[in-house]
Amino acid sequence: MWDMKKLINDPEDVVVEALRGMAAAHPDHLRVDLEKKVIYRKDAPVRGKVGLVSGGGSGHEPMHGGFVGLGMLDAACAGEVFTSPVPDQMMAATTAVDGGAGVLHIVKNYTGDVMNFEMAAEMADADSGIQVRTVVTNDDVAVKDSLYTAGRRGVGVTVLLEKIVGAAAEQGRPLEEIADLATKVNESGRSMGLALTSCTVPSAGKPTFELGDDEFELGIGIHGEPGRERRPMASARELAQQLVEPILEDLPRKDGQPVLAFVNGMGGTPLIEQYLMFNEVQTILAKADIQVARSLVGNYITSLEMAGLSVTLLTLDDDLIGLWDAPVNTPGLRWGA
Amino acid sequence: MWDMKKLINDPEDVVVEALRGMAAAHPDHLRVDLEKKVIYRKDAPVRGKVGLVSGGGSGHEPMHGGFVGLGMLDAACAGEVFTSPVPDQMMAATTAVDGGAGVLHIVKNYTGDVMNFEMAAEMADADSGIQVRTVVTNDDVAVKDSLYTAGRRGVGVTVLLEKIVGAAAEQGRPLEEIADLATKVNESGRSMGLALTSCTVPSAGKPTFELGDDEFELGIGIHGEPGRERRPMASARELAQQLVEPILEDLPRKDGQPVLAFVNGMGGTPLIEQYLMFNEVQTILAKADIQVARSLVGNYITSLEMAGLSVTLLTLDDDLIGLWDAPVNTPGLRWGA
Amino acid sequence: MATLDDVVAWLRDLAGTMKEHAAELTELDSAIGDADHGTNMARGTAAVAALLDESYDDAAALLKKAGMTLVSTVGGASGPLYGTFFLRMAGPLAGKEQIEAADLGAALRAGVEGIQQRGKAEAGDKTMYDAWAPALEAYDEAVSGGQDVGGSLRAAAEAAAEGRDGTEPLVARKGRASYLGDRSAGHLDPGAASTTLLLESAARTLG
Amino acid sequence: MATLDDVVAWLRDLAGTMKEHAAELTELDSAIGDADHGTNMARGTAAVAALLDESYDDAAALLKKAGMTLVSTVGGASGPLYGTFFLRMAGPLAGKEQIEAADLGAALRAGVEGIQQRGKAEAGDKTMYDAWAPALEAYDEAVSGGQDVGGSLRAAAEAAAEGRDGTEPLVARKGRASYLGDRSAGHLDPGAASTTLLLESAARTLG
Ligand SMILES: Nc1ncnc2c1ncn2[C@@H]1O[C@H](COP(=O)(O)OP(=O)(O)O)[C@@H](O)[C@H]1O
Ligand SMILES: Nc1ncnc2c1ncn2[C@@H]1O[C@H](COP(=O)(O)OP(=O)(O)O)[C@@H](O)[C@H]1O
Ligand SMILES: [Mg+2]
Ligand SMILES: [Mg+2]
Ligand SMILES: [Mg+2]
Ligand SMILES: [Mg+2]
Repeated sequence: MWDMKKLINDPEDVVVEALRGMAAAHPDHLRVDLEKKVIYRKDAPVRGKVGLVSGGGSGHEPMHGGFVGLGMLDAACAGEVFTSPVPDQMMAATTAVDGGAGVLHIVKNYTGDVMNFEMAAEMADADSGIQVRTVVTNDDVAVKDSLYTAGRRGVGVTVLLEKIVGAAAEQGRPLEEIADLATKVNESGRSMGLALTSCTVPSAGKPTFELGDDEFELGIGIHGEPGRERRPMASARELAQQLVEPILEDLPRKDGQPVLAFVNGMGGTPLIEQYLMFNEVQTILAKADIQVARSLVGNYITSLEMAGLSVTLLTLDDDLIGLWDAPVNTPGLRWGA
Repeated sequence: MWDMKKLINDPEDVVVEALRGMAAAHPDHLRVDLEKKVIYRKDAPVRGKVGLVSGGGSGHEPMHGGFVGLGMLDAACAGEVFTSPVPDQMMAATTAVDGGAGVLHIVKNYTGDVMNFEMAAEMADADSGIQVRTVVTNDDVAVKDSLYTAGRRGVGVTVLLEKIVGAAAEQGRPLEEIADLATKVNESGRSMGLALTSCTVPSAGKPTFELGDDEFELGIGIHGEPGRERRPMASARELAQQLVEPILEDLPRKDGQPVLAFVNGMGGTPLIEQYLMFNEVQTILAKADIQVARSLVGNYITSLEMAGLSVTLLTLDDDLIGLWDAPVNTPGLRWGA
Repeated sequence: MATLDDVVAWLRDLAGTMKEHAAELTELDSAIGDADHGTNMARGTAAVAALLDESYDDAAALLKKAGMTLVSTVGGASGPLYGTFFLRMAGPLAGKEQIEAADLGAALRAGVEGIQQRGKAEAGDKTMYDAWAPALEAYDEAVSGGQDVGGSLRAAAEAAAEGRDGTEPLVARKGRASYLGDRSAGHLDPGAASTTLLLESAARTLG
Repeated sequence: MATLDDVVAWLRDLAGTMKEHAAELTELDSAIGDADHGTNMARGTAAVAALLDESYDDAAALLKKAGMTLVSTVGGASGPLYGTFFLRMAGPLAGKEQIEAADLGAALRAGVEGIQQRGKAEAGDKTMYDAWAPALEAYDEAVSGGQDVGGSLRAAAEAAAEGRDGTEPLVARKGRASYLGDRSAGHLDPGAASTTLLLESAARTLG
């Protein structure tokens, strides 16, 4: 009867049951609206603070629900697995977290996410008069001809942006400044990912694609979709090169500017391999005379159990470094608090 | 040429290259001796504090290296993948972290780990006169007839013990007290794990065992070894029952005592499923009238890319709760600092 | 000529159709997307079917409710698109007890304009619009030729199916499939397939 | 009779043997352990082979160095066990330029006692001891029967191989395989297999 290697009950209940688990595991951090599938910071709305709302399909945990808390998001809307949430959720979240200073929607650039957040912003504006600004992240350099596509996807930079902009909101910066900062962070970062295996969407019940033992997908997104290109499997050293090179070609950065290097596991790649890859990335950057001032290694924006990895580089300045270092207290990212 | 789905270069270099990555990613936390393969807390030895040394085979990341830092370990010895480290490493670590108050060795109960740490303790004593005490964790209820086996394995409790005892050492408690506390934590916790897939040791190049699509291994350790029993795959609800029941049968706990519930991913199980399982565990405990006072959900003691999960329950008292809540600042576990 | 009852029958049939074809649509979405289109459509149309026991003033009111329900239950790209389609269909039908072939034509056109406004797809982008555009044309032509609602919808469904098949060689320029670049060629667009199913269901029930 | 040079030849042959059989030993360890025994033994004996270009006072000095090297390069259960074996072998051979069959017998016995002290395994626990115990006995018997070093080692290796094969039906009571309970039956013990290889290598080189 059970022939899917997943720790679930009914595929239809995966998201709500996981949200129950999150609520139970983080009673001090989170309040979860199980009906609307929105995860709130326990003390939302925070008076006078710009509210940060993000959301997207589930299956990318800890993103976004795991990034709700002090110094990061005020609310995260959880869609079905790999399916963007719906405007009702975003409207509810927007209303609940507005502390009088307006709300920023952080949206990853996927047609579905963009359209649903668009509808929510239209409705929020019409219904409640809450000031809503939107940033759409699109850092994925795998998508090249953005004229002939839905544009670059939002991937790793989203995590960094939520942290940095969250810290700025915590400082009490106003909505316009927050929105501009978000745009700046998005424009300062680039990402590239690869997959060694596919993943299985619970309701589909089998892997989204099949990959030979001796090949990998280069230029993947985070929805288990095939990548831009299938290439022959190679050493960590060569793979790191294939990820970092296209990022560096496109990364806005002046000589001497340091970067934040983010090596992200897609869910099924062991941490030991992620650290090994971080070593390769760091070596490439050192050779290019690029200082890694801050770093992050781990599973932060995932595709269920996909084996694979993405690299994100973010060009830093003093403001961004200060905001990165500021306290954060969420289930998925925590320091200084 | 490459037909292994691993982000590595040469299987022989996996551990040292990953250590390089750890050193590069955590320059503020860690100092890494690449030759001896020992990860040190940046400011070790801490004068007057009992030094905490652990170690074991690699492939369980973040354990142990990711638990080095304030409020947890002073040093972690990294063996080859799934192979216990050697006495040289432990002796070097012991000498380097002794701040004059003696050193506790935290050893998981596997024949290899125990024998190697034993030899190290003998040599440390003979060579340097450093006071060494040892705690051997053995919380795995899957191993029943401990008279006819190498005894219960050390699994999830090891993580909790390193955190709790680390906090006590930070408070300046003396070695004897630290050793007794470690024994108490070990005796207060029980674990049980299951695997949905095997994992591939890099030097072996193929999965350690094969498992049908409709079955799972119950009662696994953390070395990719097969479990006690192969059972038909079932729903999360039923699997949680099969993990929690044997734990509760064996857990030393008086009515009314709260527990820490720890749901641990084995490396290849997505966080969404871990939270879903936490919900099931929490539901079972609520029905049994057991209060979950603290919890931990995530990949903390892993078996490379194995899909699977373990549950650990630890009976708490006020001292343990206070020590659990105390600040910790390591790459793998961090709060309050 | 179609009535409120026919529209109820359509939406009920639609839920059954999507459920039946969910695996097939998800399979198409696995090849060039993220393996959720069938589940999304089945979930959304099932939520619409749950509305059908209530009573409505007219078909327009029901279609509006259906559109809102799709928006708030489907998610992804298809949720806002199909949701908008039904919301916009309602306009030209407001207050009509009897829906003539021309009325339905106006409603379909309004709906498809809504899809275009939201999604900004053009012909040949390998989206559901590649099924909708020829379907609209065929529908209008059939009406001009004197066909009734049923006949016109059958013509539209046939044209949609051709449009759907025509997406196979295309390289996607909109939606998730566009990330695949040239690799998107050689596969049917899942949204064009669900659009065809939707029109076939309409032809069966609004006749 | 064997000399320091023979022992050098043995340890060189041993490294080659373990390298050659690494995959096989790891395969055995996959079935009832953690898939590292071959890699562990190959790594450790290669480290020992790297010592062989230096010069040593006698076989005892070399064996001691080999033991220490195994302890500090193998890890796992087999590292301390084989390491202790070589360290203890050194004792009875100290100062001897010519190793007679009886000397080697005493050395082997001391080594195996070391394994027992460390690992506390008994006969039938499905460990390397199940190869060592009959090997020791056969060795002594051969010596009593007037065999030289080579002949006695050949007898020992044959007995070890039988002991190794005898581990197959056993349920493990020591080491990692014991966690498998009854499932450990039906597989050879990897350590008993490497012990047999070690003795076969000795028989080839110390003759
Ligand atoms: N911009 C667009 N305009 C029209 N249709 C689109 C657009 N983007 C995507 N689609 C349609 O949506 C379908 C995918 O729907 P679905 O899988 O439910 O959402 P998602 O792509 O968010 O997973 C595609 O097959 C395509 O027909
Ligand atoms: N207590 C023991 N006494 C003797 N031999 C043992 C003992 N425990 C394990 N062994 C031997 O060690 C072998 C496994 O070695 P290895 O795989 O290198 O180490 P590990 O089990 O730590 O992975 C077993 O096959 C067995 O022969
Ligand atoms: Mg989707
Ligand atoms: Mg081992
Ligand atoms: Mg889709
Ligand atoms: Mg082993």
